Amino acid sequence: MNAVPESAPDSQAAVTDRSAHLAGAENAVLRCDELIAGYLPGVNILNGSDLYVGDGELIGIIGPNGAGKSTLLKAMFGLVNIRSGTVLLKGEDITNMKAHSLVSRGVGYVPQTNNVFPSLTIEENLEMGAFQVPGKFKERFEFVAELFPALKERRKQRAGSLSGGERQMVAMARALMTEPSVLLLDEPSAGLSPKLQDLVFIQAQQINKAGVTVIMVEQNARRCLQICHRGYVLDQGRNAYTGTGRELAQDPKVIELYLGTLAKA
Amino acid sequence: GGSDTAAPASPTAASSSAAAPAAKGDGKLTLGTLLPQTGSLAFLGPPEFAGVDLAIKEINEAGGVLGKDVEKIHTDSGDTTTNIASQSVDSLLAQQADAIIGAASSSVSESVIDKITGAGVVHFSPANTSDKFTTIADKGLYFRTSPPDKLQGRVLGDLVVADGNDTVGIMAMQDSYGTGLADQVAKTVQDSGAEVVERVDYDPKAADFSADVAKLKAKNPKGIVLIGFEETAKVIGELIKQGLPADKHKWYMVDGNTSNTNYIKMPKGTLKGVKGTIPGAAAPDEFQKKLLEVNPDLEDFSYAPESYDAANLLALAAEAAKSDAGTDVAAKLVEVSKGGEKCKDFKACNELLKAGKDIDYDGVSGPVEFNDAGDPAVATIGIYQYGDDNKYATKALEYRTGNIAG
Amino acid sequence: MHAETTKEQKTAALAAFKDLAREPGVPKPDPILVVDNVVRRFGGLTAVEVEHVEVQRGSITALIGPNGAGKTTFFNQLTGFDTADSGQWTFNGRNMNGVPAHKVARSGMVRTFQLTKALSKLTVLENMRLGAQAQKGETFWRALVPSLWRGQEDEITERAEELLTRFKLDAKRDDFAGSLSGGQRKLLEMARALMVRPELVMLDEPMAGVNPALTQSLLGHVKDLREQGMTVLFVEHDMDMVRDISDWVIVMAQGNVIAEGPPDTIMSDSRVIDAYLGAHHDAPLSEDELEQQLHEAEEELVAENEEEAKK
Amino acid sequence: MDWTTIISTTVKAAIGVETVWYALAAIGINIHFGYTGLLNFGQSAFLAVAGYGLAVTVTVIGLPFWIGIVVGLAAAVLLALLLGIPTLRLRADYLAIVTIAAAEIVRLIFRSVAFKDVFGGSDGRRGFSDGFYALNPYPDGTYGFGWFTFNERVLWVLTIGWILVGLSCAVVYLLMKSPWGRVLKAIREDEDAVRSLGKNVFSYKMQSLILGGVIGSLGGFIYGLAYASVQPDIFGTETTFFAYTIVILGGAARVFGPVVGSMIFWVLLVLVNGVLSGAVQSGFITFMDITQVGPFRFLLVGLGLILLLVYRPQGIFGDKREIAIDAR
Amino acid sequence: MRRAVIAFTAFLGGLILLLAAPAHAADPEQSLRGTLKLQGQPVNGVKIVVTTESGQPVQEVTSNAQGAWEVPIAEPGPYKVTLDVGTLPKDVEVRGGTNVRSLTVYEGNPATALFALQAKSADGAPPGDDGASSAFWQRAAQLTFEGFNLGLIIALAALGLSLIYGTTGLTNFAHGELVTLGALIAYGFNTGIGLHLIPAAALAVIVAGGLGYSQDRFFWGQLRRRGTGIIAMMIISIGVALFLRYLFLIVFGGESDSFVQYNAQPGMQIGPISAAPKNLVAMGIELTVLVVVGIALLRTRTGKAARAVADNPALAASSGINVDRVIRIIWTMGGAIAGLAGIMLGLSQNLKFTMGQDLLLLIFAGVTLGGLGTAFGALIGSIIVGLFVQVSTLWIPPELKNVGALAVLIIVLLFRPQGILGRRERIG
Ligand SMILES: Nc1ncnc2c1ncn2[C@@H]1O[C@H](COP(=O)(O)OP(=O)(O)OP(=O)(O)O)[C@@H](O)[C@H]1O
Ligand SMILES: Nc1ncnc2c1ncn2[C@@H]1O[C@H](COP(=O)(O)OP(=O)(O)OP(=O)(O)O)[C@@H](O)[C@H]1O
Ligand SMILES: [Mg+2]
Ligand SMILES: [Mg+2]
Repeated sequence: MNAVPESAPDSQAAVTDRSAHLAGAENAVLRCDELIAGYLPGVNILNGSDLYVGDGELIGIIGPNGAGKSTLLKAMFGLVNIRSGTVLLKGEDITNMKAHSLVSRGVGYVPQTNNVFPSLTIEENLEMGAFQVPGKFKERFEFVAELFPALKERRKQRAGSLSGGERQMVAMARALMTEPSVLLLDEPSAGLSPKLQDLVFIQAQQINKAGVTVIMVEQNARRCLQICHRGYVLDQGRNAYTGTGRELAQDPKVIELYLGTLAKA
Repeated sequence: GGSDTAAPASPTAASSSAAAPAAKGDGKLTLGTLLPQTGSLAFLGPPEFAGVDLAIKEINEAGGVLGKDVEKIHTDSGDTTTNIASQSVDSLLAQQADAIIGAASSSVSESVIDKITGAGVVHFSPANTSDKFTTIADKGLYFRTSPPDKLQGRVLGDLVVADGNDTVGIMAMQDSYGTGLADQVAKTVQDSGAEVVERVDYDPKAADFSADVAKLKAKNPKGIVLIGFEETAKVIGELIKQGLPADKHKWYMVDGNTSNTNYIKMPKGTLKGVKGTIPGAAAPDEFQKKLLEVNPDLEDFSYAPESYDAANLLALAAEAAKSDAGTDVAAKLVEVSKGGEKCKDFKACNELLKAGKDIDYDGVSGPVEFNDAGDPAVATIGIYQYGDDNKYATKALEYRTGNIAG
Repeated sequence: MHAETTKEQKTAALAAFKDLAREPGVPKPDPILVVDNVVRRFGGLTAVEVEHVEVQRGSITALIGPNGAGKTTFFNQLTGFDTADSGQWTFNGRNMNGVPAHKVARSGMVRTFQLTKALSKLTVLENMRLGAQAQKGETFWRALVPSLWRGQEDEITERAEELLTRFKLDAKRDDFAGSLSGGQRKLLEMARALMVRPELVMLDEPMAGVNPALTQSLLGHVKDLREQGMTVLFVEHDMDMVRDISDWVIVMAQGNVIAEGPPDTIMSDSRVIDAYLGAHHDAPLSEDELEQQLHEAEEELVAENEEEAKK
Repeated sequence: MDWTTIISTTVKAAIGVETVWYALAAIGINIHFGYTGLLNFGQSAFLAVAGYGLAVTVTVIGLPFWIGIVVGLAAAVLLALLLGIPTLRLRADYLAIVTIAAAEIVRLIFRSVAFKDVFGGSDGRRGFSDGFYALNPYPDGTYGFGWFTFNERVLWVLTIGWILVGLSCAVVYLLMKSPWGRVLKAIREDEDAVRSLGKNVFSYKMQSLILGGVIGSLGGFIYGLAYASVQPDIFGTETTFFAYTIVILGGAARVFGPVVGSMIFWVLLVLVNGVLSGAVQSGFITFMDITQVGPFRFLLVGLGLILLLVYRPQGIFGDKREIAIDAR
Repeated sequence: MRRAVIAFTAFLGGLILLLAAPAHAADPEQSLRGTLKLQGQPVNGVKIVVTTESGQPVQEVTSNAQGAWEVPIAEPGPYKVTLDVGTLPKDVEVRGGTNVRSLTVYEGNPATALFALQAKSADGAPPGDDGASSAFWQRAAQLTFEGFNLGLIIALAALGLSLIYGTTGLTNFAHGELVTLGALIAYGFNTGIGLHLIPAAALAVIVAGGLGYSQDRFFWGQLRRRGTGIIAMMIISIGVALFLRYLFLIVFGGESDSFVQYNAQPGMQIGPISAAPKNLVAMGIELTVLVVVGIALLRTRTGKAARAVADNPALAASSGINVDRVIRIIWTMGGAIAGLAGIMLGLSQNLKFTMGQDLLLLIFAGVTLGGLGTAFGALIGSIIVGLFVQVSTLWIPPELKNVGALAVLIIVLLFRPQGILGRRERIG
């Protein structure tokens, strides 16, 4: 595991006590309580993470590499076995529910890696995105094609031959095909050109404005914290800090440990 | 196998000079079988087991050997691909088998002959045809009642020529049985003045035989000799499809595929007039009825007579030797097979033996006379002909008897 | 500019670049890599069509360009992982086209992969050790006699451990590489390439997905590489990083090199801004800008909706 | 039921000739598949060329035994080269099919009528083992105690066989601990990554193919010498499949996996047979007759294989973590 | 010495046999004989001279009204038989030219000497090169047809394999047994219940599909859920193959058998090809199924979902695809198609418990040649394999016909490592 923040999180943004979580989570759209999950038998990656998202909220999750951010998303989405704890979606218990049934409940997800179908064409990839609403394919396709014009030009190209950034576009576009009401994004901006990174953040914000609840994991932490309503800092499978985006972005501890000073220069 | 006198020329002489371990009979004759329950020859297993079972049943009904019932232990020889014969032999030897009847495949027999004869146990195959066994180092313990291919090949070859087929095509299964027989037929046919226009050795496991038949068809032979086992039904389907039916070309078959069960689903008259040769001095009809009493599910009867004879000969040899030890039995096997009063089953033969007479067992598969190498020396071949119902008449057209070696 | 990190090599590099023309394909005083007319087409698509480009020895050169510009494909051609349709290139004066990938690496030109290639069922440490060159124990016969390679192995291990600590992977050293997170894989990929001790290291988006705090500390390491005399060529979309460490920037778009120059010049180049950086190439957005952008976007959206309504 | 027989045959099977030569074949496969990730389904061809190399040299050409061994080994190396040049570029699953194909070609040629004069057709060749038994230091007789006895010939084969198994294991152990082995394991995971680190992947794969093939070919010698004959059909795909089964049983990429796997495999085969036929013979089992024991045994072997892999997919020695990494 | 013993024994045996079997006693020892015929008509009055090997005359005879002649031989051994060409009718000659036959007479058996007679033709030579080359082309045409015939059966079997491989990544070594299973079920309906083959086959395909479904529902699906790796699954499939194969052996027996109908159907001549009607119908069915399934996979939603699942099951699930359901559909189809392939194979060949296993290698070769996991690849690859198996016998002995097909597989992959329709993955 990564180095633990040496001092206990004691700055103003440090909120690891459960009461705050419980209070906030009351009417949450999606909430996780004390999740424990992992891949290998006997090794827990998540060690009791709490998280909630209110309706129409945009949540950012940041943290060092290997903290368990992706695992948290996967666990919520039924792709990693949850060992204990619960996940509730609009009050319904969805712990360990199959991913495809979550999709029909309006949850969308963009994985961090392996996020396209390599042997399918771009168009087919997007078709798969709209698998449960085939009727809407045309309309949605026009929508995402406008966002990423490169995709429309190449609609017949197999995703396996795309460049890293192009794949990332396909992955993002695929998730947008269903018009989800809750969207989980795992590092959507990674590998994209600055111009497109902007687009992704703006889009995330816009989608959110349109009423979609968004949870976003980002290593482009500063940008993420700028646009999100609230943020979580995850370390070693636990929430290390939570707070509003602005609070976290200005917390010196968070800056030192997780944000770095480079971008500030 | 090679007797000690015959062996020195063979390359394995060194190990054959060792005498077989001292015999240690326990008074009870135990016959082990090493026959295919699995593998590519699995279809040969049931008739062979039935042959042995029938013989032992009759032997025990007649009072057994040395006053005790003969015990049988059946094991699986598999085929060469599965490699379990050796384990089976281990278990037979551990259970004090005095003689082992098997294996069907020459290759399997070869792989275990050292082990069996090394333990002083008789190795008796009902089906091995490879000529290697004539000279193999076997300590005088290897015998076989296998169908005498050389004679059968000669008889069949002569039959083909006598029927006036001046051009002959041969379809032979590619193994030691098929190629051995095919060689003999081809030689006879050619010597007699007819021409073998095509010979196709086919892989019996092939998914289909159309190419093989097409090759034959290109030469349009008058007579077609089919040498193989039950896969012949597939070959026949192909012959008919490609326009070489039995009413335009004369077909000939051998003991491996002259069957009364394999072709009955074919349209009436498909095999009409087809001739086949089967070793044995009597129509197998009667014998097959008896086999069906032992195993009512039998569909194929290949090598059942040879297996039956093997068990009977072993029992008689044990009686003659008054011992059940492998080496003693082996020493008497040649004697009971020839030169004495003729008898046809264990009961009759045993009575003659008890009366102190020299006997000559004549089996279902033929007169079975062993030469010193443990190979059958004399045989009778019956020639049968198929009728409209795709079965062959129980009465043979003719029998031919002769020395196998020639 | 970052006076505190300016060291000997850096000054040398900067000096070398000082008087160069800011145009694509400009010759460098001491190029380690010279590329001519490399073309790679996939069906109708021309992924790479580079007329001429040179990489200065001992410098840190950034290769930037929009997604699908052909950067990775370009790397693939140079390192022997794909065969170019035409063109040729020299490394240290040696002609390298048609040379198989492993020979390219051995000659001192090592690349990392954008989509990481962790050796899943080897531990992190073994992954690292694999990178070391000229290992005695890697020839069959010598491998049979441990005493012949033990000493060297220990050295390698030591070096590997140092690097791992640097890349914050030391805690994971005995875990299977397959169990690493996305970012950790990136780190491992880069650390492993450094184990080769290449002359020229070609990093394909090394920091995408790596935590910014860690990125920052690793930049120092990359600069050290230059001090050790290594040449670094890297693809990156993180402009902060490009600005911070690169001495020279090459811009690709649609397979062509469209611009070259020092970072500051490049980032104010209008073509680059159009094709690549977009509206806010500089620094993160301030709150106001953000608001404004959002506003604009919203307006756009409204306009769109109206348009749609008209239809 | 005759438990002594069942136990004695079982114990003998555990160290018997089949165990030895299957173990050698499996050690070879373990190098190919377990360590290098080469899905070589043509292992039986290596056994075949070695066995036939020996047999043909001694019986057809008439050269001494030792030259036969050298020819056999050379044939295995040559086969590895011939097989490797076209196939080592292929993706794992393609390689599997191509190697099966190559092995079948080898077998079909050995058993063909066209080459009967050289290879002996479907009967194969025999009579080449005298040179080997001439070296036998054990005087004639039986060795062992009680029911646990072998004659001098078997004992000699077993001695040599187990020495070879031991040596092969030692070589595998040393190699796989070394940087050389590390490269192989890395190739198994991702060739391109290894290539990017300056290793000649093709050369290592070829070395692996040759090494595994040569060790497998030792199995071919043991088989040929123990049975004093070589026959083509033993070298079919079944042999390779069983060897794979053995590797997985023991645990892939474990030094002793193949050896233990081979012992377990043969013990199971013999034990099941013994118990089944015992039970049928003494009337405990009535739903089948004795001639069905053979097929039933293989049926149980199939079932056992399934259950073992379901409940212990990593094999006896395997590491569960490794399996979990790439679970799909 | 030894020979003497054998000879004596044989003599003794023969003697005793003669005494024992009166049927044979009537035969006068051994003889040389033959019948002379020209186009089915006996030729009489032709002189035949029999001598010993060294030329000692034995006897001369002339053929009788039936064209037959016979010379009793006292001593077994090699003899020479010469036909006196001068005594042949005008315009008649012995085919092949030589009029001497040397053959061995064995004790107690007749030996026949054959002189094939033919009319002297003007140019003397029987149909020469021309006939041979037309026979060659006719055979080539027949083999091409057979290649398609076999290739389509392989393709059908391969399609099932390819579907399952393509969707789950499982290299199913038990696929051969699924092929056998279909054939045996149809056989059961056909002979057991006595249904005509056509309804029996239809039923069997449905049952095979159902079994495919249950296999996944109760077995492979459970394994996936447990996270069993694909290599482990592959080995498990070897276990399943063993299990099923020997189950078939126990239930069905080791012999081969055939369906009640369409057995040994006579062929009809279509141009240079002879084909049984059942082959043509079967090929039609096979082609239809292949094309329909292939297109369905490319065009339908489920087909695309199947390919998506193949690529990345987790992502497929994230896209809202019910992965288990898709895999189950594929298994059902795969099972049904494999069953159909088995029935077609049984129709054109015979049924045996190893029938699928014997075809498996060719199936794999076809799938691989075409490119793993692509439906049309399986079709093209299999047909190439089928063609090579058959057509290569023009030049190589038929026993080695699989060698041709397998060699072509290796050669093609040498130039296209990803198979004919397969696509290379991008690096980096
Ligand atoms: N498939 C896996 N098998 C075993 N362990 C895994 C697996 N994936 C991740 N891990 C472990 O879980 C931990 C958390 O991984 P995760 O991917 O959630 O990190 P992350 O916070 O998303 O990091 P990053 O920012 O680098 O993507 C890592 O330390 C890694 O070791
Ligand atoms: N094997 C291939 N077949 C077809 N097109 C390909 C193939 N490989 C790459 N391309 C195309 O070539 C172009 C260049 O790809 P490349 O990966 O080099 O881009 P890149 O500059 O690295 O982009 P990114 O920044 O997104 O990684 C892309 O449009 C890609 O779709
Ligand atoms: Mg992550
Ligand atoms: Mg790229």
